[in-house]
Amino acid sequence: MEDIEDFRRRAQAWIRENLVLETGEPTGPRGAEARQRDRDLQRMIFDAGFAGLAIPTEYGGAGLSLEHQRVWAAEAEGYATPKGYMVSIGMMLPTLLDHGNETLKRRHIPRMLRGDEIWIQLLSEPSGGSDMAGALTKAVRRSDSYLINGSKMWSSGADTADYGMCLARIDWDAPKHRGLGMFAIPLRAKGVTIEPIIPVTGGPAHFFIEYFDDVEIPRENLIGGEGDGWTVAQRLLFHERNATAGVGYGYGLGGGSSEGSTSWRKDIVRLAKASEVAGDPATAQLIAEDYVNMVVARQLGERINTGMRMGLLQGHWGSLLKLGMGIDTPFNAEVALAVCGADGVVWTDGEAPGDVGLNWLSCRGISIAGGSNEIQRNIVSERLLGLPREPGDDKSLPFSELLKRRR
Amino acid sequence: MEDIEDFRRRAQAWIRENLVLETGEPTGPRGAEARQRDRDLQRMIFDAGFAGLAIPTEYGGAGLSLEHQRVWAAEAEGYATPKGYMVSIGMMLPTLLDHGNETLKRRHIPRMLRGDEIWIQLLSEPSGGSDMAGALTKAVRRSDSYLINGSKMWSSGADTADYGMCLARIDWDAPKHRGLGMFAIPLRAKGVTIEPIIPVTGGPAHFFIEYFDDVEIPRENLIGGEGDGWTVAQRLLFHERNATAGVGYGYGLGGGSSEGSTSWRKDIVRLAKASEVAGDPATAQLIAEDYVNMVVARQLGERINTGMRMGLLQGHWGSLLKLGMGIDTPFNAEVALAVCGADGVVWTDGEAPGDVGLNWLSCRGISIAGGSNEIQRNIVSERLLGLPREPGDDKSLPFSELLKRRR
Amino acid sequence: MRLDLTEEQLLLRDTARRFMEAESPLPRVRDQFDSVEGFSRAWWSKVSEMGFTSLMAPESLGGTTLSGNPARDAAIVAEEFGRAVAPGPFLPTAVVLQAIGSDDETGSHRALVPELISGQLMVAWAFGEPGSCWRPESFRASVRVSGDEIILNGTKAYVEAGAEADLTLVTARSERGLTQVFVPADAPGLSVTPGRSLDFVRRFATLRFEDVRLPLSSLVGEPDQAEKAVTRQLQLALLLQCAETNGSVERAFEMTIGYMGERYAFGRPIASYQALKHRVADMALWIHSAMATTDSGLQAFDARAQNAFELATIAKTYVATKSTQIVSDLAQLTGGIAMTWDYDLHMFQRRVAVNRAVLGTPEHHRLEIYRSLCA
Amino acid sequence: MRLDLTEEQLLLRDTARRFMEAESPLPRVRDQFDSVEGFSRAWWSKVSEMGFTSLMAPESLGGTTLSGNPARDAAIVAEEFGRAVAPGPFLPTAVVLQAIGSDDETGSHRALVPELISGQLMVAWAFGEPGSCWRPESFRASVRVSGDEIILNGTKAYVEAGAEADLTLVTARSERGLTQVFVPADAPGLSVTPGRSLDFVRRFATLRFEDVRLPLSSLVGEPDQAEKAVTRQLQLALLLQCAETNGSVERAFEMTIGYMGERYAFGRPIASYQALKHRVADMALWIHSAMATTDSGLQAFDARAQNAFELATIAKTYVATKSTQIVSDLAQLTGGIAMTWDYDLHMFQRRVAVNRAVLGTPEHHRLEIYRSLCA
Repeated sequence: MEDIEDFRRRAQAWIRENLVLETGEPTGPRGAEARQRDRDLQRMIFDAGFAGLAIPTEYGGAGLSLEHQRVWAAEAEGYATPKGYMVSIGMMLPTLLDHGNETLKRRHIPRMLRGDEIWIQLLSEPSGGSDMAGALTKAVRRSDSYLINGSKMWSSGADTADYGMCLARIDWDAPKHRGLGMFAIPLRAKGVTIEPIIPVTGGPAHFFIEYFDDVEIPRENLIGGEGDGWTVAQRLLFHERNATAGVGYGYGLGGGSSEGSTSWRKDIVRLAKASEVAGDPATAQLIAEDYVNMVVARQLGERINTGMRMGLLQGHWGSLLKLGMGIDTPFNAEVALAVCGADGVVWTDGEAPGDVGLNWLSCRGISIAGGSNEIQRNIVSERLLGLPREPGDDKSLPFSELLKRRR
Repeated sequence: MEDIEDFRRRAQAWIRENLVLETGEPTGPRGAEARQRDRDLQRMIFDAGFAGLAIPTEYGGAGLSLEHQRVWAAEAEGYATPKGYMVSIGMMLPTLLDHGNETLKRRHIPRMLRGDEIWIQLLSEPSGGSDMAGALTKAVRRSDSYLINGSKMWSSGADTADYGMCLARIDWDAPKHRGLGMFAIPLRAKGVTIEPIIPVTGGPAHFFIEYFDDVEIPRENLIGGEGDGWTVAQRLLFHERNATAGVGYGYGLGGGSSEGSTSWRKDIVRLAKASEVAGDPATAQLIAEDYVNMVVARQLGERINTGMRMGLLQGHWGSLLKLGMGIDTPFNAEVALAVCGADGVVWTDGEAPGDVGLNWLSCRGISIAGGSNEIQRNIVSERLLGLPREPGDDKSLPFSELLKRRR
Repeated sequence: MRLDLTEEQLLLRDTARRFMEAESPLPRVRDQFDSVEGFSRAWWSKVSEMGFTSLMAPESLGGTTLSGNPARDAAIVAEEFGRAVAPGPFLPTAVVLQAIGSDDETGSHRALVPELISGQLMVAWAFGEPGSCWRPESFRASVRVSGDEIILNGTKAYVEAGAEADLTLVTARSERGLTQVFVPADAPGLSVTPGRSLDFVRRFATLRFEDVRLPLSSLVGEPDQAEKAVTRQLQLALLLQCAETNGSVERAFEMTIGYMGERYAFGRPIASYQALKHRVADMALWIHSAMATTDSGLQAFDARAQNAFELATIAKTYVATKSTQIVSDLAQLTGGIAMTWDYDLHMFQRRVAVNRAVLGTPEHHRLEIYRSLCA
Repeated sequence: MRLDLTEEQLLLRDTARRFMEAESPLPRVRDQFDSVEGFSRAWWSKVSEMGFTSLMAPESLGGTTLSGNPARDAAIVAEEFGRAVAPGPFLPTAVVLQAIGSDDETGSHRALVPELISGQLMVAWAFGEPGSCWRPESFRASVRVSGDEIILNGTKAYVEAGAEADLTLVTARSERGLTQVFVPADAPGLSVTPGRSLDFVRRFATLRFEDVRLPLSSLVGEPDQAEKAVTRQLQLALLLQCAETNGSVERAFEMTIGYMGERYAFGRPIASYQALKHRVADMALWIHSAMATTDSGLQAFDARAQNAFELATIAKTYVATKSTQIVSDLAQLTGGIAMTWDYDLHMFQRRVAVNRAVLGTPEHHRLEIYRSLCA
């Protein structure tokens, strides 16, 4: 495998030659133009051999390691890199790599790496957000295909994605976690309807709801075995938490303590200085606490990255980081409310609406989506610390029995 | 019944004539002298007909109402009144009134009211603090007596008390909550050993542990029926929460947001002013928040008192107040740590040790004793708000089966 | 919610609640998100017809005396405005009625009371200044008497319904103290910049006064002598705002508790999970405490108790702090659906966040409380 | 705890842990509660024999270089002192070694190093002043050079082992800056008032200097030029204190988790209750964060990074805030037994509370951080 310092020099040289410096584009949902720019950039990176650094060469990757990916990200910092692939390349691709059959992997992974195909996850449903294993979407096996019926919710980027990994129930008499399969569903297939979910800010949709009405997909699109859906889903959630927290395969793809949140924090200081509230010492402690939290979160990220890279930490450490984000973000939004006072929630007609208020309204997004704080706390206490699970029979009863308990 | 304003005038006159103004005695465990003073005072109040205002006359009370008790407390504010009867008269007496047999009631309630006999509770055990229904203390019925074996813990005032209400298991094959009886145990009886529990501060003992070794008590000392122990205990806990929170029969007997805590809060302001830390605005928000919490807690107490007096609130509202105390007290102790800085935890040899640090060490007393914050949160969510209980079988299985689950 | 309501007060509460349910259900509030004013004159007439605007006016001028404690009566209605997140300048109307019906001993504007009560005349109360400034000592808007004219200069911000009002009661500094004047919407030199807020239907304006000349009859009370009246008005405004917030929080809480009972996860209703139940229990404590402190503040206000101002700022501090925390965590308890436009929870969150900041953040009030504790 | 420890560092940690378990088990710490000094010279000799005191000394003077990052190495030992709530002036010794071995470019006190390392010479580091004053700009203790003498006046407070030390490094203001001097225990004009703390075995003294006259050779570094050295010493002190706190918290946490697994309530171990588990999960987050920020601060210190001072104060702020909250809630999770003298949890709570306050509360440091953010 290429020496890490050799790689660093090669990456550095290519980056300086081919990438341009970041201009500080605003965060939030991005238009068609930005997506096309992303696609061009990703193709360029792929063609130069820098996409999928830790992915085996037989699937179009560079066959190097996560350490190479970390070095790439460090060298590319400050340069404009594609932002739209954290889900597809950071979460879905490694899941497919772990559990997909060879046909699927050889066909799709190179396309994903090149940015030609974007994958998303289809796990949550309207009837249950956190309890994904309670999926009600049905998959019925036919001779050489499956027929999918049901709906999925909270999928981000469904409007522009090509494929979704969809958790659906095959066997209703098996226990909840054992009757599921994971399916690759082409989102432009007949019978798929995608609708936006308007967020609480009233702004453009980040999330979507998908309806599946007799969607027929080939048998080879089953990822893992027929009863393995939950195993695959757990792996997907693992990669998701890691990517969100900026560790593992998602490293450098835009998760973690992103620049967006850093500049937001700086804004609080700026706002405090500008407003008379800052003349007051009333919010000094809050501002400092928020700043300290931000720095420490980054330090924790580095620590956990180091630990995972060195193999000293294994398992669900992404949950710890995700939990931290889910606690810090609402706190930060509340501090901004305090710092900005009335100017945070009242604004002049025609001006842009106050970011501070809208940000507070939507601050729970990060503490709910991708596994809520509560789910992360369950994982941390049970899987990292080994505390006993609560008693319950929802893992052993036939799912059809469990369903009867709901009115 | 005597008109409330007539009573007020009568009480006022007697108080002015007979009581002296409070001198601001320190809180904490009190010596023999203070106890004797209490006993003399209580006797005087009893003899004047002002003890047990809401207790029926046949048991030595005044046969008036809780409203009269409230008026008495209001009029007696600022005067030195007995401080050592909150448990005996505020909690144990009403429990005996609710569930005791006539023999017990007629014999003991007048003595309790006169201060001649002090009762305490014997519920918790070394093996389980909050889970009182899991009592392992045994009561074996003989022809006309019971034989008690086991131990109880966390009983306050056991060193100076005369009787304890002791929860003990009679039937080991009944479900946990149904095999219990409540017994009046004379604490000077043969076979009773009482040992102090040194508190975390290293100071004098507030709490005790009692060992019962073949203690024989007459059958009439059973309070309620043989399977009613838990019912009686719940009633006792109800009266305890109320008394601690300063509502119900305990009103005016020294619970609630006592002067002790008020003057403590004032100390924070004084300390802040005196130290250079207060010159800093660093702790201004904390001090104000603590002060606001203190005022609001008192306002909530008034509200709930009003509601209970008017019959608009029924049931477990004392838990809300107890929970508030259990949250505010540790916060107050932490604020004091912040305000006093190093002077709160470091002191000169020979000087009195820093109150601030010791107070912080023991601040969880109020949030653990008398039903921990967690127990109060269970009660508030389940009994006040009607949220569903967690699933569990510890209410239905024979207790002997449950015991086997512990290693 | 007060606990010891009289029969009449209970009737008022039920009437107000039914009125809001019938006339201002949440979908109708949503409909007005895009409107400029957030409410219509027709709506305000309906509110007025119900007698809600008359609670702070003396009986002799057509007001309604319910319990003899006007602020407590008005707070009952404010709470229902909060439960419904309903639009309309209830708070400024009540405060201005307090100003001209009770505080102003000269009584020179009492003739306005019937028009105000009937909803024909719409008023605003201009107090705060740009930069979230709520301390009268720091106000920059100034007024001076020059012959038989009053000249007003400066800027007032965060003025509720300031762009819709016919008449605005303005507090400004004068040579030897504070002075209050009425400024009509068409006064030359007054420029009004309409504004919006996070709330669906509550609009705030910025008012700029450039040598606005007014007749002496515009004075409310004596010049330089308004401090006491302004303090009373601020107390009332804070307490009605607290009552409104309490209403919003209470309804959001009920809505969430209901949802938690119906929503299943991992085989049982999420309301049965201990970690969530314990947070809900804390919220119950805070909600009842918020109601208690608001009620105590109102009682002290009606009784003109010596510590009335302190109690009003304590109520604001407590209510604003806890309400924001509660409604934010209610979204967390609810989960994803609370992050969507179509779910109503954010309507309450928006009202709560605006009320948190307007008339001073809890951080601001804590600093004031600290200063007075150390004084 | 650092994650990426070298083989040598791992060995150091294990050695230190075993040493503490054998030589300073909790009952032995309890035994010293009533002693005046909190520890014996014999104990300090044992610690020194283990080489723990030599980690901050240059190799050329008999010090031990383990990883080339002396602060990180010393922090490993500090953490074990925290886990054992062991006595002894580890922090002042390390800081003074840093001062004379590294900061002082004149090198005039290097001869003390062997005595210090061997434990024969016991030192203190006098920094803070009465009234919890930790800002050198506000120090009142003053020193001036007069001919061939130095004259020292003022008071230093919260001096760890200040009554036991043979020699104390004192920071004082001088005409054009800060100056550091060594003061021997028997210097005329020095009066030492011994003191205690909430901790079982950590003693602090107040030192008063009244025209204490010292030879010029007592100077550590150049007069007026000590600011940079003092800043480095403060950083090291803050970071070793954080490491120690982390050790205490970690052990208290382990102890509580263990207890929660064994303690049954309502038919199951209390460790299985969701409301408790969720709080434990938050604690795990904070504990790992505390270790991460301490580690980052140490790394920056050893590398003399430009933001090293900021990172040290961030670590102190975070560690002191969370540690206090954690150990207080650990008592809550444990229940009644944690309120008793005989249960060990409060030994850790005491060390944590003392470390929270000494060298500045988190509130103090937040204010400093805020000021520098706004600068």
